[in-house]
Amino acid sequence: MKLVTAIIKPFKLDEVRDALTAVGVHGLTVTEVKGYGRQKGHTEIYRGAEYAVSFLPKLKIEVAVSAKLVDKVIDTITTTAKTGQIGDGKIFVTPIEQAVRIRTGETDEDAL
Amino acid sequence: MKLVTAIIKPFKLDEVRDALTAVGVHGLTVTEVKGYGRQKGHTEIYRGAEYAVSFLPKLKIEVAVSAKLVDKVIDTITTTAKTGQIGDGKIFVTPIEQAVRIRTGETDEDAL
Amino acid sequence: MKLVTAIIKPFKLDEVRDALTAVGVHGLTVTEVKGYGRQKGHTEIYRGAEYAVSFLPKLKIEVAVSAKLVDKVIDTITTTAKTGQIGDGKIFVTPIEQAVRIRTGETDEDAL
Amino acid sequence: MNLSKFARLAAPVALLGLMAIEPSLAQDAAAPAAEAAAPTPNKGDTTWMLLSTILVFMMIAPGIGLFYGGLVRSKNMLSVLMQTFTIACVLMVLWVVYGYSFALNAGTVADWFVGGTSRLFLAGITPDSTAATFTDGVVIPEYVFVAFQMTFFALTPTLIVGGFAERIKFSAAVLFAVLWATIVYIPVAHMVWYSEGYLFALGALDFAGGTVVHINAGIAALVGALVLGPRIGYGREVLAPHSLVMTYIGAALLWAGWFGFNAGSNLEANGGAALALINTLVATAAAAIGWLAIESIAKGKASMLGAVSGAIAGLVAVTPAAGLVGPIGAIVLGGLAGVVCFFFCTTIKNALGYDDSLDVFGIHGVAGILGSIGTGIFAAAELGGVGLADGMTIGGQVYIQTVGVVITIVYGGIASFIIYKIVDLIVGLRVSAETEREGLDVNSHGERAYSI
Amino acid sequence: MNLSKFARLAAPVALLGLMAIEPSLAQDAAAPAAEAAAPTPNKGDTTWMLLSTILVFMMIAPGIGLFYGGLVRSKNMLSVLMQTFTIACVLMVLWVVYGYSFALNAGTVADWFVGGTSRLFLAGITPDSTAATFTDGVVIPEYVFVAFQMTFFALTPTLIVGGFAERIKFSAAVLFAVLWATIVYIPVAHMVWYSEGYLFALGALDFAGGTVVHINAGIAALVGALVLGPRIGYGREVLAPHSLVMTYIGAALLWAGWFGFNAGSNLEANGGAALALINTLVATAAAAIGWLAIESIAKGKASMLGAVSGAIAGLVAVTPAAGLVGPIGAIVLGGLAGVVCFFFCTTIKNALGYDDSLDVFGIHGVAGILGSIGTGIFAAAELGGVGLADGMTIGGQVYIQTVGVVITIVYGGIASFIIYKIVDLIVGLRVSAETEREGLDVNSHGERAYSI
Amino acid sequence: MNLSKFARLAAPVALLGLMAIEPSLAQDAAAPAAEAAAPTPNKGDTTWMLLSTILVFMMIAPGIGLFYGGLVRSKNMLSVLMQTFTIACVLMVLWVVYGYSFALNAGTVADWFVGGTSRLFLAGITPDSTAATFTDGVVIPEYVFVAFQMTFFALTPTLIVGGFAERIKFSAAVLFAVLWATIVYIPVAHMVWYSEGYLFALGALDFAGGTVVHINAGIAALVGALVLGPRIGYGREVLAPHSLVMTYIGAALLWAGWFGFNAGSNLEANGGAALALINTLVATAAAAIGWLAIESIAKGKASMLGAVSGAIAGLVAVTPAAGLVGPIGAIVLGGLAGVVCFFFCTTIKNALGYDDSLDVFGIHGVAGILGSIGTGIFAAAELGGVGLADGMTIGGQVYIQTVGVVITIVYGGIASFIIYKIVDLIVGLRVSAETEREGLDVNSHGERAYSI
Ligand SMILES: Nc1ncnc2c1ncn2[C@@H]1O[C@H](COP(=O)(O)OP(=O)(O)O)[C@@H](O)[C@H]1O
Ligand SMILES: Nc1ncnc2c1ncn2[C@@H]1O[C@H](COP(=O)(O)OP(=O)(O)O)[C@@H](O)[C@H]1O
Ligand SMILES: Nc1ncnc2c1ncn2[C@@H]1O[C@H](COP(=O)(O)OP(=O)(O)O)[C@@H](O)[C@H]1O
Repeated sequence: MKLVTAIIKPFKLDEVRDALTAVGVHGLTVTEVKGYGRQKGHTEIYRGAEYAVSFLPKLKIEVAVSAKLVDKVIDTITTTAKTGQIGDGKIFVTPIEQAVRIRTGETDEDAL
Repeated sequence: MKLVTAIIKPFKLDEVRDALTAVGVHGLTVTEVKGYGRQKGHTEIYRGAEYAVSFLPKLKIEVAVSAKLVDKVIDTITTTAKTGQIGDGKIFVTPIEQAVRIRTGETDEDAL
Repeated sequence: MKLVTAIIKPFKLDEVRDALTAVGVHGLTVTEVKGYGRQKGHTEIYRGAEYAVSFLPKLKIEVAVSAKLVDKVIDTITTTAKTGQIGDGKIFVTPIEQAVRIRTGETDEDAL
Repeated sequence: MNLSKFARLAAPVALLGLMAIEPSLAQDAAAPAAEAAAPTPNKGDTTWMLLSTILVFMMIAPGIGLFYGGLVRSKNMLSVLMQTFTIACVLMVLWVVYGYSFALNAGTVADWFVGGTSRLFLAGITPDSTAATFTDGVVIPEYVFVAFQMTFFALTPTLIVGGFAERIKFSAAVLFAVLWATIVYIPVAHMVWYSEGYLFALGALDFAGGTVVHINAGIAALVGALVLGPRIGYGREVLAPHSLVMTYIGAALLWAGWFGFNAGSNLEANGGAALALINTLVATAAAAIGWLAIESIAKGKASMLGAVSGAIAGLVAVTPAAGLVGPIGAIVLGGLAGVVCFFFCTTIKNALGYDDSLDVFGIHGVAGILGSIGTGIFAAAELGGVGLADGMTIGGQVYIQTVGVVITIVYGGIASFIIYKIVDLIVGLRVSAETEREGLDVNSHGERAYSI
Repeated sequence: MNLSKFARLAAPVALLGLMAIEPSLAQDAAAPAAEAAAPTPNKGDTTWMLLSTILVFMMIAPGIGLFYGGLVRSKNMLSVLMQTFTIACVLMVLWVVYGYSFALNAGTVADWFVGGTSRLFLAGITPDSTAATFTDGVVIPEYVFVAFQMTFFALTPTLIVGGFAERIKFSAAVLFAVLWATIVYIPVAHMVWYSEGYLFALGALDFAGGTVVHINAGIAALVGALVLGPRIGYGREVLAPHSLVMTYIGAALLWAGWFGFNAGSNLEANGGAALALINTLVATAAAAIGWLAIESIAKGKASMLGAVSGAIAGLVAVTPAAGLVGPIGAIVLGGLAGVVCFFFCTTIKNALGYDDSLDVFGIHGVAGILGSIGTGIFAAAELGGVGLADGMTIGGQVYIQTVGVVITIVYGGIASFIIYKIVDLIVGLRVSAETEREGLDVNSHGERAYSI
Repeated sequence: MNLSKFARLAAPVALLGLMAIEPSLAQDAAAPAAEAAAPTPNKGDTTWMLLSTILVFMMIAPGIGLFYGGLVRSKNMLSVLMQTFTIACVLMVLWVVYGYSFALNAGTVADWFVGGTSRLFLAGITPDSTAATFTDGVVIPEYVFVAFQMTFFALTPTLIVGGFAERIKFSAAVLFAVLWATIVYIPVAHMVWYSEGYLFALGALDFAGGTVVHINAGIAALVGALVLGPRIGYGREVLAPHSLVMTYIGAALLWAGWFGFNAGSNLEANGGAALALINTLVATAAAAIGWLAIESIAKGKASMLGAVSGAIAGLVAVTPAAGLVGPIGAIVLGGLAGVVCFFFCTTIKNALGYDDSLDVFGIHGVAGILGSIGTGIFAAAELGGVGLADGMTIGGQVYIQTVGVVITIVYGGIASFIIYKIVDLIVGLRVSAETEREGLDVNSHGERAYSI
């Protein structure tokens, strides 16, 4: 099993979620994060004080999937989350050694 | 060392934390996340506009533990976080290659 | 490639980010989290009701880097995030198997 | 102004004049009768009562909504705003339909207890109709009197919401409020404020509604907390206020609105209203200080929630006393209220173990009782008050005040209990455990307070 | 007060007296002319108008800012606060410069349509100048009349912001407001409220501004929504309100301020103001109940946003009627407004598919039309109102009311369309798609609403 | 109203009449003396002063609390609400105990500097006592005068909180405020507003408190910022406002309350109050526009915080001028204040490098000075004002105004410095670095503002 973690632009969430569901993903977990990267931020000014804000709002999507689904999932995310503009985000794949569904105690692929 | 990541229902946090402390876990990190899965969401209506909200509030607990503690930790979480209702959440285990305690520079199991 | 995850004190963010940029890190992702550990929390009282708050605000920094940069990154974070006070946080290193830049489709080290 | 008379007659006399109003017909508006000799309202008084009505309105919304709303968890924020807002709207309409008629007009069956049908649908009131005030020959337009009293009627049941917040069904909250306002508020208001009412006739002093509003609401909330049982997780989980900032805004606007509530109850813009205003400033300030002082000693820290809780306790305590005691008496009364309510909310309540979610009884009930009794003491001229009725001793007045308190508690307590049971039978009082966990906002109202 | 006269003359007559003001020179202040025989203001009336002005001010800020601001996404919160606040500030200054003179004073060219230059820069007004009211011989200081009417002028264009919120350029919003206030508001106000104005002369009733303020703003917002096109993601993405709590606070303060708007339009603190006050209480309450009732039936849940939306609909509907109908008429009118606006905002609007972001037309426009026509009905003495003009039938009055509505819609609609096009040429109406995605706060104003 | 007299006497004369009050005993209330010939209050005036008091109260809470609170980081939100609220409560009580007596009554030792003991504990005041106004023979109930002035006394020290916010100990803030109000506010108020006070006698004009309130608070805040030193991270870390929405609400309510502050200082509901009202509208609007215009030019964007900062600058600048200048003069004064304060807060302050956390000096101090001097100019009849004293030139008046400003700055500056040092010795001024990092809310008050 693999954990596919994608950092995407917030307004792409619904599209990505729908596309993933279509390829057989049954669940995922989303976190609001702030991203720093090549995409430039903006400046905020409060009376005299100027602050360069380089962290931008992003969403992190985590999907645990069986190894054989990984490529399809990466593909799906890449396609739907892409705007072509800088700051579209990244996908990272890490290994999962065990998985458990708390409600039933089912393990590994059955748990996803 | 392993990183045990659990997605649980928010109101279970204190119970899980206490149970983990009891089995020898000294620290953990919690993130507010939104989960999509089998558990159904709800509909919100604002004047004419109806939105199906399928993301539900969950908490993600991350615990770094020595390999030998993993099973006990999984067990403890499964037991305490379980309500038997759909949406109780998942546990994922991933490998940690190195760990450092920032304050002292201690590494690996000493760092936990 | 490795994912270096650091839990740090919130006010250290800018310092850590600047130091990482200096050693060649081009991007990172930050999440607001709550940490439980040796650092003691505080008590809140609302009229009669007393609550012991043991979760403290922390930031989680995630940096995906090529394997050869890992030690330098760990070093940099350890040095800049350290106050010497309890609660300075942890660093965990986990393996990344694949990486993709959504905008271009570039993979692995090119994607970072 | 003759002060001894003022003290003797107190608020209720204001209503005496109502019966004297000519039953001019609305249809007859173009020929406004031969009331040449009748007194006409002073425009300063009229403006003062328009303002006071608007101020009490602000206690209802956004005042009590924010004060209470900030204290619940964010998942229940809208439910509190919604319950208080809807209850008030329904009662405003009902006040016009039958509330005013039964509460503050002559009754035929048992006038010592409840009014009659003469003003149903505000029959006979025109812009020229007037209502009497404390002072002979001084009148105000009856419409503004009806509106001012309407805000009291609409506000009082919203206070009770704090007792059963975070677990009641929306329909149950509204139904309870309607029945309670009809069966409890109306007769108690009639008994206390109407010239033929039992407590008024007895000589009980209640300048702006200590018994009618605060003790009454406090006891109903306590009964509600007991009947519904505690919230899930009470005493174990963290049920911390989700936004003390909202509670602060609410408290500040309640205080601001309370100037209309207390000084407006004088019905006239004169030195008496000014006295009620200054008392509403200093009693409240002293109560906040009182709570903070005892809290610092007992807990080591002075809290913002303590400051505003103390302030509300002071406002409640000075309500029956506002135009009757002197500023120093008001400071003493307020300071006491802050200390006593702190003690009650932090110690006695915990010892008893019931879950009055937002301390309606601990603040409105307890400070209301303290204020009602204290009015009997500090209204005495020797203690800087405007003076008791001729021949009345402090002991005698305190006895009468106690009778008023006891009647309100006993009648209100029993009636509230029965009403809760009836509501439970008709629509059910409490939401399901799952709904309670997820929050009332999403489940009962289909919306969320914040999407930030 | 002679009610039949009151009904016949309605709000506009208040302005009749203005022309009678002696052109006393400001410089000549030390010798305030020989106006010994002139009536002097009653201080109760003066206080009432000072208060009413302050209340309408609170509708502008924080009222409409919070009501609208809570309904947008958090990334656009400040843009809404900023647009409403800045527009109001600019218009307050312009009211002094030329607004008052052209709107509410005698015109030389086409007095049936617009005023003249006599009061530019408030020339000739001193603290001793007075303005007439509804009642012969009763006057108020002209400065407070100018200030009261200033708040209407400043408020109205801020209402339009809801139609194009979340996508307009800041400069475009301000420029549009200035042009619209000058070209649309001023003549409509002159036609409706000024004694020689076309609609006033026709006998159209508009107690506090149903046509001038609400229909006018509603139609301008609708045109704006059509000209600018929908927000990105409209109908597909979640565009949920970011803080219904702010919307609640805003709605509550709008209601509170509306007492000044409606009852203040009586210009005098008497039974007529009290009637307008009580109507502004019960019509609003009934409208909230109306919306909630139909919403419960249609959607299964009563929402907090529904309650306050209904309340605003009720406030709008009772605006032209406030001092002219009886409380029962107000309840019926309000209840109707709640139901009709619910139906419009949830069904008709969705069917038509335009994106009037915050339902300015669906609430202000629709309830404004309903209220204007309804005033022609419920003002009749047979239906509990203060009575129509001598010899006027309900049918006749409704016809006149309809003429007023149609003229406002046609003139306002066409003029607004042209103004939008002009603004588009000069500064451009809409921000770039990227700015819209990221939010106006950071892009147009360089700041964020919340950093919690 | 005789305008030339009005201008000459300004606000201070209002207090002249106080000395004439019969020392009627509170105990003697039943027999209210033979004051038949004494003037009785007009109820319109009484209502106006009741209203004005309530409006200034709203500046204290929630006004200044939210305005300041929104500007700090969320971890310190409650500390700001708590400091302003508690300070105000303590001072309200102290005003009754000794403040009123020493500030606004005759002194025996040095009457040019401070009052005496005659009104300690409000001795001798009854609901029938009256206080004089600007106009001969026009009086208001003394209780409402005491209450109105109480709100000024309670408000002023809360303004200073902005200078040392986010780092001061709670006990230090309260102790400082009590000492400062006693040692600085009381004598300055006596000198400026009391008939025998040094600056009053000199002919200094200060309609509603430019020197007493704003310059005074501004300089105390500046000294505080210097004595306490900057916040940890100042100039390096992001110290952005946590909620500009709260700042907006606070600013809007400050503006609304300021109508009571400025127009209420007229003490009478007449054309003079109306003039002060309209000036408080247009000067503020012009100042917001001024700040936005210069900000757009200098920074490329107009910000919401800029709009409300400009508005507050305008309110401060028009405070001493409110009833003395014409609307056009007010617009000029306000516009200037917006531009000058922008320049000061963004450029000069950064150049000097001190950390006046919320720009109390940059706004209240700077605009206060500008307004005080400007009053000497625009009050002249040639410039549309109500006119200077007979024979007074603009140059002469500006000289007198400058003397008032300098005395306030020198006396207030030195006294504040000494008081900070004393407070530092007694309880310590600043919290520990760790507490400052974690936030004052949790550490000083044991609670959090938001748990959403
Ligand atoms: N090395 C990294 N490790 C973790 N997250 C990263 C890394 N680089 C970028 N990110 C995340 O990806 C987001 C987008 O990256 P950015 O460089 O701005 O654009 P792009 O993805 O188009 O190259 C960043 O905001 C950040 O959240
Ligand atoms: N494949 C997945 N990857 C990541 N998180 C998941 C996945 N499936 C479920 N989750 C998380 O677990 C939560 C519970 O899952 P759900 O399917 O609703 O119920 P259950 O755990 O009882 O099967 C989801 O809300 C989501 O946060
Ligand atoms: N075993 C663990 N797994 C995950 N996170 C941990 C673990 N132990 C500590 N943490 C995180 O590190 C933070 C700091 O840990 P703490 O024990 O308080 O101090 P220190 O890092 O100085 O030992 C915690 O608040 C928590 O977020």
